[in-house]
Amino acid sequence: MKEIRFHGRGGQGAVLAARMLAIAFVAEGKCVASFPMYGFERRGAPVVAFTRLDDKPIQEKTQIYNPDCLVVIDPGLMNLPTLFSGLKPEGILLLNSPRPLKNQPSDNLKLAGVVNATQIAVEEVGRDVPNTCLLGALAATTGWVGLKSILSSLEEYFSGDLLQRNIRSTERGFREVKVLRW
Amino acid sequence: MVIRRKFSSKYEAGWSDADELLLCLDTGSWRTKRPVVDKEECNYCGLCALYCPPQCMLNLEDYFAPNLDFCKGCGICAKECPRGAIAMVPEGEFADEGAKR
Amino acid sequence: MKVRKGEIKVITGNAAAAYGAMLCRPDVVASYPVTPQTEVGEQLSRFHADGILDAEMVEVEGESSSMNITAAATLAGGRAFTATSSWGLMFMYDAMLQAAGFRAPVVMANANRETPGILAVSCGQQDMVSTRDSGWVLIVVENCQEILDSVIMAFRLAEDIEIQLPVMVNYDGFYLSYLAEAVEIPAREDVDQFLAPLKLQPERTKLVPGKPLGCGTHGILVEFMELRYKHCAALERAKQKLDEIDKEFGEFFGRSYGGQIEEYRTEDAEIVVLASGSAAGTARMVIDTKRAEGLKVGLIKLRVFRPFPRERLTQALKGKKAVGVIDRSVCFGWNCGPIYMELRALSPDIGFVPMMSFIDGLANMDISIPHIERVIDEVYAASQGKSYQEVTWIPLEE
Amino acid sequence: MTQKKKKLPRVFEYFRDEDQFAGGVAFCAGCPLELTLRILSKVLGRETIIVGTPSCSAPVLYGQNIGTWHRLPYYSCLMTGVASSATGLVRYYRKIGKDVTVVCFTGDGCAADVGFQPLSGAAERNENFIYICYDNEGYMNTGVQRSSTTPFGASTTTTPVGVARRGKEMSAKNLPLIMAMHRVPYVATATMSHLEDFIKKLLKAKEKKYEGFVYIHVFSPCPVGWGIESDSAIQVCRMAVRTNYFPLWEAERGRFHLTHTVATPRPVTEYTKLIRKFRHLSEEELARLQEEVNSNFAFLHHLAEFETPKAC
Repeated sequence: MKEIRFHGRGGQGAVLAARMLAIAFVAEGKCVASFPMYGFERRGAPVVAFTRLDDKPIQEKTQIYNPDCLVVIDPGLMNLPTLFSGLKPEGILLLNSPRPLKNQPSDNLKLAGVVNATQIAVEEVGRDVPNTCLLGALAATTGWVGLKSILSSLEEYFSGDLLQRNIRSTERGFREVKVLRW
Repeated sequence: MVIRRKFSSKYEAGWSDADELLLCLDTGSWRTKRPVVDKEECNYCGLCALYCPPQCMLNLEDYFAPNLDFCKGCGICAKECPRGAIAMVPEGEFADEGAKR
Repeated sequence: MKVRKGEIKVITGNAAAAYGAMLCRPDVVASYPVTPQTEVGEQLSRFHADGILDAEMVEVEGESSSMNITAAATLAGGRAFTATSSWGLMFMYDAMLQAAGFRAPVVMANANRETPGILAVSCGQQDMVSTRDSGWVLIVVENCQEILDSVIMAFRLAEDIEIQLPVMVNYDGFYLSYLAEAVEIPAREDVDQFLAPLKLQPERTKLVPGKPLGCGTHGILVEFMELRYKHCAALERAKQKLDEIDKEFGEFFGRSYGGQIEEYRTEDAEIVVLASGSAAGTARMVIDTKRAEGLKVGLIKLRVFRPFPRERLTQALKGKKAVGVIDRSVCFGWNCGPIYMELRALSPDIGFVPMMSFIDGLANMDISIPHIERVIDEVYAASQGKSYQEVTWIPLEE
Repeated sequence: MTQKKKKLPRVFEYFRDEDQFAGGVAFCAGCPLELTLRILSKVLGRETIIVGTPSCSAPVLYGQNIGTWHRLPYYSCLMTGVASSATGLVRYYRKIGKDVTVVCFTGDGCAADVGFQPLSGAAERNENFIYICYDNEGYMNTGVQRSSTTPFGASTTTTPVGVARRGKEMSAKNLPLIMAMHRVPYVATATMSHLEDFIKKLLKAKEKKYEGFVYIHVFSPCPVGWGIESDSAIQVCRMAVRTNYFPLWEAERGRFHLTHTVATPRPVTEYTKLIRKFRHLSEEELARLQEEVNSNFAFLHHLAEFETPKAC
C-alpha cells in the first residue's frame, strides 16, 4: 500500500487533487481511498487530505500517520513544523515552489520533485490553482501512475476550455518538474 | 408476538376513516338557553342561518328554526336577527318536555 | 438473477448516498445544508439540474421542514428522501417522532457528527444514538459502496407493506462523508427491478383527496397502545426483512453485507470485537494481523442499531469467551458505550462472559490500528481470566 | 305567512357542497372558528385536504383514535410542521399530476410564532397551497396565553394584570402584512361578520393557489379567552372592522387593495368595551391602542394607494 498526504490551503484544490489522483489510480486498476480532514471549509485555511492506494481493497478508515509521499501544494507550508512527521524512510516529496530545494529537508526523504506549479498554473489556467500541475509532477517523480491516467481523471471535473488549460498545466508539471535524489 | 385482542383499527398506522366511524357530539345537551323563533316576525332573511356557528338553523321554507339536536344555545342567531324575531329562552322552561328535545 | 456490471466511479460517501437515492427515483427530495452532509443535497440538485432526477426538489428553510415534507409526501403515497447530520437531526427530532408514529416510509441519510457545541464539526455517532428511541430503523454502514447499496435497500425495507417505517442510513461524517472510493453504481433499470416487488404488494394507506381518510389521529388509551404495539411488531419484523433484502441484493448485484450483522472470522473465534461504521473496516484489518499472530479473534460489524439484532448477535456470540465493543459515542448515565449497553442486555442469552466497553473516536479522534490492537489485547486478557476494566476511554486511559 | 317575505342573501349561493362536519363538534358555544370551518367546507368542497396542528381546531379537525368528526381528508402534524407538511403533500400531488386543494388551518400561535419559519419558507418558495390562520390573538387552546399577535394591553394568563404589570406591553405582530411582503400571489384578511367577503376570498384563493402561495388571515374572537358573551362574537368581528382595528384587504403579489372601506371609523373604545381582556385599560393606554390602529391603517392605506413607478 502507498499512502499520500496532501498539504494545501483552502481554495488551492488539495482535496480535488487527492480525488483526481484517486480516479487516475482507479483507471489503472488500483484500489483507492481518499479523504480530506477539515472542519469548516475556509479559503486560505490549511487543509490536509489523504490518499491510499493498493492492489487490494482498502479496509482501514484512519488518518495517514506514516505517509510514503507528501504533496505540498503551498510553498509556505514548508515551514510547518509537523510537515514531515511520520514520513516513511525512502519518502517522497512533491513541492510547489518557485525556488529549488537547497538541502534535504528531512532525513527520511529519498526523492523530491519540485515544480513551480503556481507560475505554470497562472500561465496555463489563468489562476493560482497549482493542483493539476502538481499531479503531473507527481506522475513524473513517483512513477506510480501514468500521465495519461492523470489527464483522463481531469475530465471528471473539467470540460471544454478549462479542461484543455488544465491538461496543459498538468503536462508542463510532468515535463518541468526538477527531480532530486538523496 | 401473539395478538390476543382484536385490533380496533384495520390500519397499520393512525388513520381515521369517516366511512367507518363518523363521530358526533350531543352538543344539543350543552344548551342552557334555547332559541325560539317567532314565525310571524321572521322575514326569512337567513342571517341567523348564515351566522349560526354549528350551521344548524333549519330552512323551513318561509322561516328558520334551530335543529335542537346540535344547537349549543350560543345566541348568535338571536343577536344577529335584524327583527328581533328570536328569543333565547332558558332551557328550564322546557324541562317538562324531557326526552322530547 | 445477476445484473450487468455497474459503472465504477470514484465518489465520496455523500455522493454515494445521493446516487443511491437518485437511482430509486424519489418523488420528493428535501434537504438542508449541514456539514458534513451538505454535498448530498448538492449532488441531488445537480442530478435534477442535469435531468437525471425527475423529482420535486424542495429547497427547504430548515431540517424540521425537510422531515415534515418528506413524511407528508410518503403518506400521500410517494417516495421521499432527505439527508442531514448532527444538529440538523436534532432540529427535526419532533418531526422524526411523528414520521415514525405515522409510519411514514421516509429514507434519510445521516452523516454522523458530534453535537455538544456548534464547533463540534467532527465525526461521532452521538447524533444517531440520540434518536435511538424515535421508532426509526437505524442502519450503520462502513464504506461508500455500502452507503449507496444501503440507501437502495433502505427503500425496499421502508416501503415494504409489512414494515412501513422510516429508515435512516448512518455513515461516519468526515471519515466516510468525504471519503472518495471507487464505487460501483448500478444501472438504474436494475435498481428498478430490485425495487419492483414494492409495486406488486398491496398499496399502503395514503391520503387521497375526496376520500374521507385522516392521518395522525390523536390516539389515546387502548387504541394508542395498539399503534405502539403495531410499531414495535413492525420493528421486530424488520430484522428478518433486513436479512432477506440483503440476501436478495447480493443475488441481484453481487454484493451483500450480512443483513443485521456481518460476521468476520467469528466461526472459530474465541474472542470477538463488536464495532460499527467506518471503524469496522480498520478492525477487520487488525483482526487479520492478530489472526496471523495466532490469536483466535473475530469481528462482528453491527449494521443496525434499531431494531437491535438480538437473535443474530446471540447466535454469533454464543460460546465466545469475551467480547469487546467499540463505541463512537457515549451512553449518558451509564458511563459506557451505547452499543455495549445494549449488548449487556443480551448477557442472559449469550452467557455471562467478560464484556468490555471501549469508547473511542469521538469528535474525529482516529479509531486507529494501535487502538484496536489494544482492544483485542485487553479482551484477550479478560478471556484468559485476568481481571479487567469494564469501560475504557481509549485515548484518555493508559 | 302567505307571501315569501324576503329573498335569501346571495351568500347562500356560494355553497357548493354540504357541510362536511358532523352536526355536533367540540367547539365552544358561539366560537366563530366553527363557522369558519363549516363555511370553508361548504365553499371549497370535499376535495380539500386539511393540514393542521394541536390547537382549538384540533379536537374537531383531527379525529379521535379511529373516529373522525368530518369527511374531509386531513393530515395532522406538529405546530412546527404545518406549512412544510402541506409542501410535502402538494409537491407529491404535483409530481403525479393531481389537482388538489390543500388548506393549512392553524391558529395565530402556530402561524406567527412556532410555525412561522416553515410558513415563511413555503411562502418564499411559492408553494401551491392555501394557508388560513385564524387569529384569536393568543394560545387559546392551552388556556389563553399571549402570542405575538396578542394586542397591546390585552390581559392573558401570561400577561396578567396586577400591580407590577398591566397586560401585554408590546404591540401585536402584523402577520398578514408580513405575509404580503413575501409578494405571494394572494394574501387577504377576513372575518366572520363579513361572510360574503370571506367567501369571495376563499374562492379567489382556490384559483390563486394555481399561481402559488395563498394566505388568509381570519380575525377570530375567542368568547372564552377574551371575555365576551357567547352571542357576541359576530358583533365583535363587525366592530373590529368598523373601528379599523381589523381592516379587510387583499394583496396580490404585494399590490394592496381594501375590500371594505369604513366611511367613518368608530373609536377603538367601541370595540374594546365589548371585550373583558381590555377592561383594565386606562385612557392613556386606550389612546395608545387607538394610535396603533390609526397608524396601522394609515400604513395600509398608503400601501393600497401605492403604485409601482414605471421603469424609465
